[in-house]
Amino acid sequence: MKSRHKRLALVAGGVAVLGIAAALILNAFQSNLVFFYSPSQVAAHEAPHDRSFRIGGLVEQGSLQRQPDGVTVRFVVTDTAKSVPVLYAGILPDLFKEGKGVVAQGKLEADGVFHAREVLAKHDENYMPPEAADALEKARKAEHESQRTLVMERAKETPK
Amino acid sequence: MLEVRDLACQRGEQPLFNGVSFDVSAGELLWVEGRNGSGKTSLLRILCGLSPAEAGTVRWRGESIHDAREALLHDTLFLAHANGLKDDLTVAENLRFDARLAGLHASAERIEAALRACGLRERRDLAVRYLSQGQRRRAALARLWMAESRKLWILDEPFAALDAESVDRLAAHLGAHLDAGGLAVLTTHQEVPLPAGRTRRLRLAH
Amino acid sequence: MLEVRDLACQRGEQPLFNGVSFDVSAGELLWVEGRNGSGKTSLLRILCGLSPAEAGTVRWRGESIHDAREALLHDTLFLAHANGLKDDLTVAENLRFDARLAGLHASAERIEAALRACGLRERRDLAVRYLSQGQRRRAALARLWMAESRKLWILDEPFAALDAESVDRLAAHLGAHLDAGGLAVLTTHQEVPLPAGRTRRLRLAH
Amino acid sequence: MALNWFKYSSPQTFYPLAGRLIPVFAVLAAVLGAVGLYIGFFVAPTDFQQGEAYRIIFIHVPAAWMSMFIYLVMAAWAALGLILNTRLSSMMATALAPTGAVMTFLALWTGSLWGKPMWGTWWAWDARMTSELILLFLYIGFMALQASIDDPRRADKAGAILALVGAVNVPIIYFSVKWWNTLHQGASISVGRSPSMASTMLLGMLVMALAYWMYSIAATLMRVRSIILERERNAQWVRDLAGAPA
Amino acid sequence: MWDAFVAVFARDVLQAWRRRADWLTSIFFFVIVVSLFPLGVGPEPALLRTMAPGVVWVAALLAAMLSLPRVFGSDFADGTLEQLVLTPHPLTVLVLAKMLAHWLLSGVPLALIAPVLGLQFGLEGGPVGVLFAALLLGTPCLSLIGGVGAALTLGVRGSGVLIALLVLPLYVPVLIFGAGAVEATVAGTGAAGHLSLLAAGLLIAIVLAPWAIAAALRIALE
Amino acid sequence: MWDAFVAVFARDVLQAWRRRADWLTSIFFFVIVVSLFPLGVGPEPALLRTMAPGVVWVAALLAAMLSLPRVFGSDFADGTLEQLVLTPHPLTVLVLAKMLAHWLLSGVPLALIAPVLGLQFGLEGGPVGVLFAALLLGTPCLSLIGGVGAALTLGVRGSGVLIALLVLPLYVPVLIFGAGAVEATVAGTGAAGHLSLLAAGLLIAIVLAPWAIAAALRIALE
Amino acid sequence: MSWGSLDEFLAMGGYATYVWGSYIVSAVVLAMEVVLLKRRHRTLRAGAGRSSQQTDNLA
Ligand code: HEM
Ligand SMILES: Nc1ncnc2c1ncn2[C@@H]1O[C@H](COP(=O)(O)OP(=O)(O)OP(=O)(O)O)[C@@H](O)[C@H]1O
Ligand SMILES: Nc1ncnc2c1ncn2[C@@H]1O[C@H](COP(=O)(O)OP(=O)(O)OP(=O)(O)O)[C@@H](O)[C@H]1O
Ligand SMILES: [Mg+2]
Ligand SMILES: [Mg+2]
Repeated sequence: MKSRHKRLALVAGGVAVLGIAAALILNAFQSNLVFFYSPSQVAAHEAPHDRSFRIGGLVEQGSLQRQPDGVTVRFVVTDTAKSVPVLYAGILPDLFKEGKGVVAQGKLEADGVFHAREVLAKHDENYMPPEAADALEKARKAEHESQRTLVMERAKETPK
Repeated sequence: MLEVRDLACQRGEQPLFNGVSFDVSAGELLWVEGRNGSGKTSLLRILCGLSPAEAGTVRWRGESIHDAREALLHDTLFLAHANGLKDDLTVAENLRFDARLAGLHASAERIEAALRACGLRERRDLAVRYLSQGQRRRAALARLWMAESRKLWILDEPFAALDAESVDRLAAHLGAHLDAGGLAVLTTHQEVPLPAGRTRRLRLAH
Repeated sequence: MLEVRDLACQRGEQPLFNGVSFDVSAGELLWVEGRNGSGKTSLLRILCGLSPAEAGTVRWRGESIHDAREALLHDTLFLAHANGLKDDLTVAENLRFDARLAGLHASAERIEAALRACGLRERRDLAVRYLSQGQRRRAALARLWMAESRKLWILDEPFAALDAESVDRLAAHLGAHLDAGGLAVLTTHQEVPLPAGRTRRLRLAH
Repeated sequence: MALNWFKYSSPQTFYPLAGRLIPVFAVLAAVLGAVGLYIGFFVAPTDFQQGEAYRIIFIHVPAAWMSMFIYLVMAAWAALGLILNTRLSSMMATALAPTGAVMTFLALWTGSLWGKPMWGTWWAWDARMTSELILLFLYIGFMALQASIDDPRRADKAGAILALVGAVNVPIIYFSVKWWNTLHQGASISVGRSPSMASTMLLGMLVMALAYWMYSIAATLMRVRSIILERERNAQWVRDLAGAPA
Repeated sequence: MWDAFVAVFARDVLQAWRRRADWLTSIFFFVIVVSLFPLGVGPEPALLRTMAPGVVWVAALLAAMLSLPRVFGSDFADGTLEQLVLTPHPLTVLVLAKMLAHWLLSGVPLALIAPVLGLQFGLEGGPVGVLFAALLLGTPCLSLIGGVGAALTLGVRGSGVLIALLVLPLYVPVLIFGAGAVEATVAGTGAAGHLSLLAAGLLIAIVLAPWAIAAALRIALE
Repeated sequence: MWDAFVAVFARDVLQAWRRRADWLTSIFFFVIVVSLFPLGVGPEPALLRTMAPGVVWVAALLAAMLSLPRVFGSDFADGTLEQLVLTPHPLTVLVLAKMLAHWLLSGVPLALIAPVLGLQFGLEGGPVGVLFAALLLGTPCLSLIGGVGAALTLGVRGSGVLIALLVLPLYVPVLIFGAGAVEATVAGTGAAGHLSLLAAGLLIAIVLAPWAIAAALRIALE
Repeated sequence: MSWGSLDEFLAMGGYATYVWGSYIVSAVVLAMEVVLLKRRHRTLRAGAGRSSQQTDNLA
């Protein structure tokens, strides 16, 4: 009898502790545990200072410039709210395109330019034939320019 | 109080024993005999719930030991081939922790008395690693002198490595335990003066 | 052939024994007696050069064992409280490596014969970790059945954990060893049928 | 029905049953695989952003799904074996592990071959990939643990505990892309949202997933038959199999 | 029950004290592993500072792991484990006492020493404090998770390295969040998230690990 | 004597084969330890490349060390060590056989697998070859030096710290020259100097270590 | 979707290494698993036969 009470108390205690653990985990997702930071986070000084980190977002339309040396590129990473200019010398992945997702590793220098050492493409979970994509794009443009569905939206939402 | 029915045990691919049944009631001692490897140790471990049996039931105070494991543990003291002593602790320390853990009443005087009964008083502050083989066994056995609350003693070769004097002392103590209504199940290959009249034998033929 | 003079041994702060002297000649067995902790194991270890003595000399074939260590080792077989078996290897493997290492002649047939003599033939391919306590002791003792080249057997509690049948077998084998001109020094607390007439006793009083 | 269950939970009756089931699943796997590959290579269109490289999807996703699913099934069988002490459940757990490890390896391999052209890297230590790598180690640990315990009953129980402890990892793999922002993209298919994938692509992927599933079942049944033979090699019925063709 | 808890705990601590050489070695090992890196990698301060949290944590992982086989191994060999299982108290509670002792003797010293090592690597006050806190939260996880591995491999052929194989993958999250906490502080992004994940992991481990360990021990003794 | 050498060697190898899970896992251990560093330190390629030689060497050291207690520990516990000492053969020769077996089972596999790991860390062909050569020369040193430590730790209480103090400083040169050889190749200055120092160390260890180990074993048994 | 030619199919739009690397390794690994499983089962059946024959001989 007594030992049953003991065991019950142990189990109840265990469940309570697990509850606290769940609360802590939820709390943790309020803060930023991230593979990369968005330009908004960089602007809000949530990204690391004086240190290499990853920045993720979309390559802004029309921002890609190739430098005369042929290897160095400049582009702007944006999450539509804020944007950060990036400088990179090296091979770009095949999926690297204007308007598409990108994750760059490097350091934010004092001049406000992000000097990237590695650039990875991040794409979305949509798969469709090119014709369909074109059609979709046209329809969307016609509907409203401002309503662009953004690849990085989900990433932005995550911390919430 | 201890009822065993149709116990079977298998090790490796061969059955060790089959259909072992016996009863031990208060004040009785069961001497499990058998050649080396006949399954005595295996039987004892099944009795105190350390190993599962292939088949059969063990009942203690009328209840299966699987359902009433705690009741069994409250009443049982098991001594294995290994002594269960920490080499780095002294004899007295070993005894103290051991008793507290087992829920035995372990005041300093009782420990002192147990040590005296086992002839280890002079070694009480010596680390177990320095003891001789027989002294170690005695240290492990000292527990028996603090274990009146334990009705059922399960002892695997308790007389191993003991000198003649210690053997007699232990045999006498076993007698006292039975007198007080205790039970014991033990194995031994030696010829020892087990309490006459109250000792039953179980031979595991292999 | 084995001459011991005025041996003294100290453990901790107290002397264990002092002025122990004896001779063992070919065909003789010395039974070292004494209570637990009286220094039997310590004495045996000194005899085969594992521990140093406080004082005194041990001579084998007339030479001090410190000067002629190798000669002693060529002639000696020592069995300690511990069995000296590898848990992970099978009985046969243990025996084979052990014999080769000790420089004993270890053909497959001899190993087979030794195993049969110890009643371990059926367990020959079982890892030692699965053996029962007594079977382990037997496996350790199997060496004795391959050790005719060793004149001096030093055996610490060889009968421990053995069943009656194995005890008799070992005693008979000891007799054969003595008959062949061998020597043995052993300890035991059990009443065993040691070769009559050729057994001398040494009592370590403590 | 209940009776049936008990009947087939004995290795002796399960062995021939498995023998009869294997061809069924093997044929299903082959047919579905052929259809899936046909759809994947000849029906499904090029992807608008990844070009032909996306065709790795038809083997990456099934392997990744199976790697997680098999672990869960394995843990469930192991738990069942631990609680009910039924021999067959534990054998099923043991039989599932190597196939699970193979699936995990394939998910890692194909993922990394996919990542190089698309993301620009073979490997990144993001949550999805790291946790999938841990899954591989868990499978290997499970197998190594069981392999180093001689007594099969003990091996089963010890493995069961490890499998249960490791099961925490599976939801982490699955939800990692939701909880952290990873390099790996999110799920294309999830409950309550229409798939963000052209329907022929989706069809190809699902057919291939079914093929992998059938393959896993067939492979596991084959392995469990071997395990039954090993463990019951002294039972009379196994000896009676001697002359019979395998 | 409480009495038994204290008895187990006190015995383990006393034994460790008697064998203090053993656990001093594992602490020493920690210090040495960390100090070896500047020798191997070169003395550039920025590089060292970047590496510091990772190196300290990896060393802590390894040091915790090295002491694992002893936790139950010696009890198993000398027969005390059997006695433990045969007490009338819940085994989970006794196991918790053992793990507490293990943490006190292997985890806490690491947490205490790590700040000094962090300073040597050029970390500043803030990150060093977080390193300390993270280790204080993380090392008990290491002990508990490691305990499961140690119990599972008890009496198993070749247990030493098998433990590593079983336990290290489970250590990875602790490593990531532990090192992440320090790195986040250095980077100025705050370590709260990492630390609360570590705390959550610890709580989960406290509830689940003793159960798994107790089951594994019973199996080992069968 | 030769027969006894072979017997000891064969027994150890056979025992390891029986425990093959053990040394298979010891390779996994090595791999896992090396993979832990990117997790702790962060994934920057340049940083990883710089760290690679040091990390691989530290991991090799640990893997070798983990298996050390077993070399004599189990022989000591089960009494086979006594039997070894009581054979009429020179103990140094038997010890050498044990160490050879240990190296074959723990050192050689590491040397074989290290190049793959080096490639993962972004090292190129030349440095990877040197890494292999350096490990082939260095791991027997680790076995032999470690053997002295293992023998000294047997039985004698309170020696643990002393051993750590004695043995780890002896490991450090192996580590420095081993990692240095690879770094020198990366830097383009040639590894010949480092490698010949390693070879010299190995020869010295082969001569001195068996003697020291044999003496330590005798003491442990007294 | 139809491919212009076999070459075009094999080229996989320039991603041949990656696509075929994935597919071939997957096929080989899965096939190997099946082969090993079959072999294991076959030797076991054979072994079962042998051991029972042995007992027959003894009996
Ligand atoms: C080594 C690297 C990779 C690993 C370990 C990995 C692992 C996984 C896992 C475990 C899943 C199943 C989880 C889920 O269904 O959400 C998955 C799904 C998927 N992966 Fe990967 N992956 C890797 C690389 C890639 C790459 C490079 C791509 C594409 C460029 C990719 C595309 C996908 C897709 C499309 C899914 C299906 C998601 C869904 O529809 O649910 N993976 N991967
Ligand atoms: N895996 C196995 N395969 C075959 N036989 C096994 C296996 N494990 C144990 N055995 C056998 O089971 C028996 C166990 O016996 P147990 O230890 O109970 O004997 P015992 O009666 O206590 O003997 P002793 O008097 O020597 O202590 C031994 O004969 C042993 O050889
Ligand atoms: N450091 C020490 N301090 C005090 N006494 C010690 C120390 N080391 C050993 N001893 C004592 O020395 C004796 C060693 O005895 P030994 O092992 O030789 O006895 P034994 O005659 O073989 O006994 P048994 O019959 O029990 O095997 C024991 O009494 C032991 O308590
Ligand atoms: Mg027994
Ligand atoms: Mg003695």
